[in-house]
Amino acid sequence: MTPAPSRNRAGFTVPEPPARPGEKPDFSGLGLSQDIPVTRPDPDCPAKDTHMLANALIGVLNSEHQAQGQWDPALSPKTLRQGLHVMLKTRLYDDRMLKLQRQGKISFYMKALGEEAVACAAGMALRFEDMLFPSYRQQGLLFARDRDMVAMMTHCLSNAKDNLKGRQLPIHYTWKEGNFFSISGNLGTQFPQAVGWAMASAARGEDTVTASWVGDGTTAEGDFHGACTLASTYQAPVILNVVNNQWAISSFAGIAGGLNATFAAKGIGYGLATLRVDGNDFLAVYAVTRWAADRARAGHGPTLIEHVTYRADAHSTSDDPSRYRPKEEAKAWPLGDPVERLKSHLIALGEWDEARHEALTDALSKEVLASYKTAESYGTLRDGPLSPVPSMFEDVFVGQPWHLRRQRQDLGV
Amino acid sequence: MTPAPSRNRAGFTVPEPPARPGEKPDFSGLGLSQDIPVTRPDPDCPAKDTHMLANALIGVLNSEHQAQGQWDPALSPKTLRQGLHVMLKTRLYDDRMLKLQRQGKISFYMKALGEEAVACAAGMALRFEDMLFPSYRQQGLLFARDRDMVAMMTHCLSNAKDNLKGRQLPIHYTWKEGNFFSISGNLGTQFPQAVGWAMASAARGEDTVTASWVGDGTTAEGDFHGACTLASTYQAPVILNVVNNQWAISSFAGIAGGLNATFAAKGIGYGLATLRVDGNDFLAVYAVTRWAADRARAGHGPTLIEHVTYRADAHSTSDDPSRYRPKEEAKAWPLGDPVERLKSHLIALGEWDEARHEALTDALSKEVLASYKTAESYGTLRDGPLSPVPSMFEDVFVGQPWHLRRQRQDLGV
Amino acid sequence: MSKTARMTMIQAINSAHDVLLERDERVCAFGEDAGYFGGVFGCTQGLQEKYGLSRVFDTPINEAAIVAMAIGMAANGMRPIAEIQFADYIFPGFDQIVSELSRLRYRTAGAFSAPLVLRTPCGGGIYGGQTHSMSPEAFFTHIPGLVITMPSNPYDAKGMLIAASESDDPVLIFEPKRLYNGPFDGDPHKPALSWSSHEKGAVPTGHYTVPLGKADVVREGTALTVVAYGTMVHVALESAQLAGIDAEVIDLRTLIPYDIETIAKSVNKTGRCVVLHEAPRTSGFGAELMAQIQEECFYALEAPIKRVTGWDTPYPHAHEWEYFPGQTRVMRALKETLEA
Amino acid sequence: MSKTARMTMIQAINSAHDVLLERDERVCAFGEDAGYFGGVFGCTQGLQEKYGLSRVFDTPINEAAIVAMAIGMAANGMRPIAEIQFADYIFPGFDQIVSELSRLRYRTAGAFSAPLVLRTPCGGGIYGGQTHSMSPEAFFTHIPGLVITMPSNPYDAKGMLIAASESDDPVLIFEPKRLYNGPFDGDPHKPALSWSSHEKGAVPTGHYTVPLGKADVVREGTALTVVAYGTMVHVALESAQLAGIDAEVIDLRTLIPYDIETIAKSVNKTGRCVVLHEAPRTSGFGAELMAQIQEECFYALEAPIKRVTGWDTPYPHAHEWEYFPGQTRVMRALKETLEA
Ligand SMILES: Cc1ncc(C[n+]2csc(CCOP(=O)(O)OP(=O)(O)O)c2C)c(N)n1
Ligand SMILES: Cc1ncc(C[n+]2csc(CCOP(=O)(O)OP(=O)(O)O)c2C)c(N)n1
Ligand SMILES: [Mg+2]
Ligand SMILES: [Mg+2]
Repeated sequence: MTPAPSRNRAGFTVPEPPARPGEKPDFSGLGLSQDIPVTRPDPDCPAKDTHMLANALIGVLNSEHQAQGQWDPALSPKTLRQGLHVMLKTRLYDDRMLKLQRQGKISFYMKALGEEAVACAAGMALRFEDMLFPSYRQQGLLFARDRDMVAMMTHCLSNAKDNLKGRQLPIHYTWKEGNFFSISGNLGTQFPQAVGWAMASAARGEDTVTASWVGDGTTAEGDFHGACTLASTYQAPVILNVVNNQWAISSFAGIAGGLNATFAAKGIGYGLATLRVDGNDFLAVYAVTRWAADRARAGHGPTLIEHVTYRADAHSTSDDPSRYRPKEEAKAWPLGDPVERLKSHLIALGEWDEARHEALTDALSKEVLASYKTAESYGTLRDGPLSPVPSMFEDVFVGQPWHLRRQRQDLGV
Repeated sequence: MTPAPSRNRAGFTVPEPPARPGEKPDFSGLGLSQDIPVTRPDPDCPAKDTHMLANALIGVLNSEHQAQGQWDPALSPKTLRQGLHVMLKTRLYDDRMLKLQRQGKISFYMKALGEEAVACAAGMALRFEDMLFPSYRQQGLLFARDRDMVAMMTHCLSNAKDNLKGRQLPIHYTWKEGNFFSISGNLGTQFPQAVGWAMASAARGEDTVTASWVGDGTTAEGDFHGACTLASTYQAPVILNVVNNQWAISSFAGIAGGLNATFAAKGIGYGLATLRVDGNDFLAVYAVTRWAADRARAGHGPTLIEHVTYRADAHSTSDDPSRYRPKEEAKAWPLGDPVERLKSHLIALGEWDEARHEALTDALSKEVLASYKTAESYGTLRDGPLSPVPSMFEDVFVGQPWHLRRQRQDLGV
Repeated sequence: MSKTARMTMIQAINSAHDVLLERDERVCAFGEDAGYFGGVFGCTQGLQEKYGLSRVFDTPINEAAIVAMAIGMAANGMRPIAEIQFADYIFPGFDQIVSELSRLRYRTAGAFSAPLVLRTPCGGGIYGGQTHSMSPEAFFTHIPGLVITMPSNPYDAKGMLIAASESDDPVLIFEPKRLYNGPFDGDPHKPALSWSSHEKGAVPTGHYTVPLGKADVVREGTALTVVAYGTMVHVALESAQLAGIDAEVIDLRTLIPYDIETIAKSVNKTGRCVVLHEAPRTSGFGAELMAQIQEECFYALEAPIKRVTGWDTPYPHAHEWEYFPGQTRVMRALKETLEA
Repeated sequence: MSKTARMTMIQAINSAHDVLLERDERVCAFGEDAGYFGGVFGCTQGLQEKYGLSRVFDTPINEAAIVAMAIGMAANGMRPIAEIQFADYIFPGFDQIVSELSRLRYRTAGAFSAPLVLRTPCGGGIYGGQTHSMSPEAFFTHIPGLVITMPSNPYDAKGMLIAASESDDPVLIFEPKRLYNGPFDGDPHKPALSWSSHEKGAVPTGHYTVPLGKADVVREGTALTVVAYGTMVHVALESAQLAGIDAEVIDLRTLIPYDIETIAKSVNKTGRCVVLHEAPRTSGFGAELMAQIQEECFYALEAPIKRVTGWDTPYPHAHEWEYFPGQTRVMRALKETLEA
């Protein structure tokens, strides 16, 4: 029946999150649970065989802290402990860096609190030769690849040892030797670049895979669409990850269209393989990443993965989330905390205990602090030493054309 | 089973069309047929109830020229004859304009041959107050709204009576009084603008609907994604049409990712209502447009429609399709010709015959020719008269700032 | 004229929105985080609560879509004011601005137009690194059909935003974020200044406009002319003061169409001119000003026109103050021009 | 040096691709319709057949994605040459160019770079209307980190494309489409000229380079200096001839970094200068040249530097020849500058 034409009095809709400051957190609308087992197609299946997974939630760890179902990657206790180590290291590093920012030692910082599994598990599931095009919240990849922490800190301090010569805002890491691309401040730009990188690898017949990450909010950018289109057309060996941590800065995922479809479902329209995973479940993230990597490596093309997680702290040190969401939201998050969940799993396996956990925390805290002492000894943004001033005019071009030479001279350096 | 990691020897894929010049046209891969009846959900249904239609093909006219199935709009013979009239007018207009371009009377032209139903049926199914944001191949909308043909031609001639003062390439019509937005030469830009227009209408509580059109190739642009995202987030009363005529210029729909999913399926990831229709079936296009308009008008939000059709002639007068596709492709197109199909339907209904068809063709040809004579009497691009030269400096701004005044004076006008 | 109050530039911009939303129901405001939160700098804070969700709202993170939506709305009778969160992020929307916004009136011979305002914070001085520091105004000055502005103080910021929204032309407003909370004279080592004691921090609470296209001679002088806009106006004033040079300082305010009359009158008087901007030097807006001034005032010029600008590099993070065209460099240019 | 053959600009560009694809397996070429069809102007015609689908191929219609894909490939060791079908359509890719391509080497302190070539046909004179006629080069000259070029003839077009592809910097090449099939001196009423009888239509069939950053003095003279590039070089030559003025005409060829030495030397000699471009006047690249020339040559200048340019309007369809800075306007400027 055709509805009677009526005045569209509703105007347009502006979506609102379920709860604002002072209100009770409410994630019931998301229908999330840790206990639904989901089937696992073969990584060489036709893309359409994965499309039902765009609306599911792939999980391994259930609420009893047991690994279950077809997606269980069956990791050794050693690997699991390594995962815990990497996530905890990320978290403790973040904590320290936040403090430093508060003390004015670094100009800016962004934490990954609550979503460490997304980067750490992916970093471990991929090969070292696989290329990473992260956004600013995947520092966990660096820890997974055992990046020298002092080097990370000297970058954030913008001091004379910063491998980026003080040119970039903190946390915009570059680590070429670690196959970690440069982080841009511009959202989403790296997504289609990653496809280009993957195509070049494929053209040379290499079996490396390229992976990239964007946030839920960033999926709205044109570059997200460009990347999916390129990946689809050329069937590039690329893994396109959407980290749906529920929030952009102050705007919730609904402003990016997230109330009307999952972010994984966007892949359906490009014929990409699509997976939606519990992003706070280390094992599940590991499993889907490995699945997508195997698929790409074997020449079966790209995968879009949505990681459902929650940004448990502020967007950045410039943000104050208490102004736009209930303070208790992180605690109410139905998928829990990734560190706690992996820890509980290891304990349930008999492969971990509180004492070891405390010891690890302690050791890592000390490592972070010692690293910082070293890094700071090379200088800080405020007090220097910085990269020499003339370096400011380098690397714009390979050489230094006359106008830059003159400008350098004009500055008297 | 995880496939054994192997060297990705395939490189990346560059899709190729089924047939190139000299080869046999082959559309079997598209799985198109005129005879599959498809169910019709209510226009106020949840968007997801339409998602199976993204992979179907909504049709009304079967190969026996009968209207069938739930989507039959049950149009009166008069309306059907009007549809035939409008499509034929479009076609004859196109033919004439092509000749004029070949004679050097106009600088450029683009025909809609073979896909007239897409614009003509939509134009008739919408209300006159509904706003249109077309691409360059929906001239049929103008005929459906009975735009003065002389005015269309004076525009294409860029003469002194051109309502656009000679500023635009031919066929980039603007007709404000007809609620027909300006056509841009830049692909896809109008798609998100249409959403903004629709939001303004909705904000005022009007019950008009806004419709926009892009081609299959254009779906790759970031603006396509921007439009779908805006439409989804704000649930704007907008109809987003993709005219999949199988070709961009020389690149086939596969280069836009069309081998891996339908274009309608792109709507799924935004939670839009999605319909895929036989674009050469006047009745079906009419029906889906009305469905989407009813839905939007009643406040139930946006719809993405893919019209499956075939661009039977060159991309534009600058193009030579024989260089990249078989000459006989149009004839092999499984969904036939929209004019022929509606004509046959009317004949089957006993509401039309060859003699009337010939008479109509004759009358329209004469109308086109007479209009052209009149239009040409107002001038041509080559011989003038054109809009007065000083008009070139107008409408950049509301007023004429000093720099433009000086430039005009500098030109001595 | 209504009451005045002391306002920061942020408060003044907020107040302009408030006045406009109140007076004209066609006005709406949106942008990334501009709705509930009120913008990352607070320029639209409190306005969603006051005017409702459909007048002040958040947008998806797609600057092209933001501009396009604004165009569609403006063409359909509304008066949108869209915020681009940082000027560095305006480029995904560049095509909609160049190819669509700027030309709509022209290509439709006046049938359609898009009278809207795009506001965006620009400039460095907050250790924002290369992606939170750009001054991209010059790109936009090369696009026929756009009014381009950059206010340097709360009074102008409010008056120009109201004028922009009431204008029938599309207007871009670049807001130097370093000035949001106080004037900045180019010396990062001084304690932060505040608008509360600045003449231009006294802002009428109600409706008023500052005309577009009119420069402001903020310091009269005879020795030479300094043409500046945005943050550099304050640097110019302080540098002239410190150097003890009787400079005439012009705050351009509107870049397109620029106030050639005021500039030419001044340069014809002083015979010397220095142009300042924070943006990179090559093909910066200073080049246009210099080109036009030398055409206009050639026979009055006693020295080459100099420019002091950002360097032709991305805006570096650590070397912010070596990049920023501060007092030392400005003073040197003033002296050299005076002595040339 | 290898054999030469008569080539149009299109053939020369095609030949450059061919040489590059043949010599260096890292080179690939792509763009909308650039694969099977060989580009809407034929610049890559026949190359997919010769080098295969994965070296020369079609892209989706998304200029941002084209640039981004090229960046990713270049960063990963390839040497992509991407075609943007018309310069008017480069703007969806503007963000990737400004924010990414131009800064990759800088922001990574040299760890990553994207040595690629973006080619795109620009300019009017073919009744292309506002969306097939733009000369947007000035926008790009304001972006630190890009080499910007515009050849004016087949010899340079090939040699510069090879040099660009072999350069480790990202290079943009704006190709004046009006010159593709023959030189054009600004008189649309004359029969079309052909490259076959033009000195610069003789092109080596093999590998050679034309250095980037070097202007070409295409006519020596003492009365005044004309700085031009692209189509305007031919207009300048013909106008000087017709006006009987002993002009020195400089074909800039590379806009960034521009050859200030050659320009300054000439202006210091002649004392007079006219700058030409087809793009709109305000903030066009002419402004930069004028600003720098007056800084550099102030004391040698005997007259204001003049510019002859397109108007500050979109490129109109019907009034193409009233828009185009043709011989009449150029001659007048030459005379006025000479007599000033
Ligand atoms: C092109 C662009 N627009 C806007 C911004 C400002 N900005 C930085 S982060 C951010 C929110 C991103 O949210 P999301 O993609 O969900 O990532 P998350 O921070 O949650 O990881 C915004 C709007 C930017 N950096 N780049
Ligand atoms: C932004 C932009 N890029 C490229 C072009 C050049 N161009 C004009 S039409 C066209 C093909 C469009 O194909 P499609 O969207 O399928 O529409 P159709 O012509 O088939 O109706 C191209 C590439 C353009 N006009 N705008
Ligand atoms: Mg997020
Ligand atoms: Mg098409």
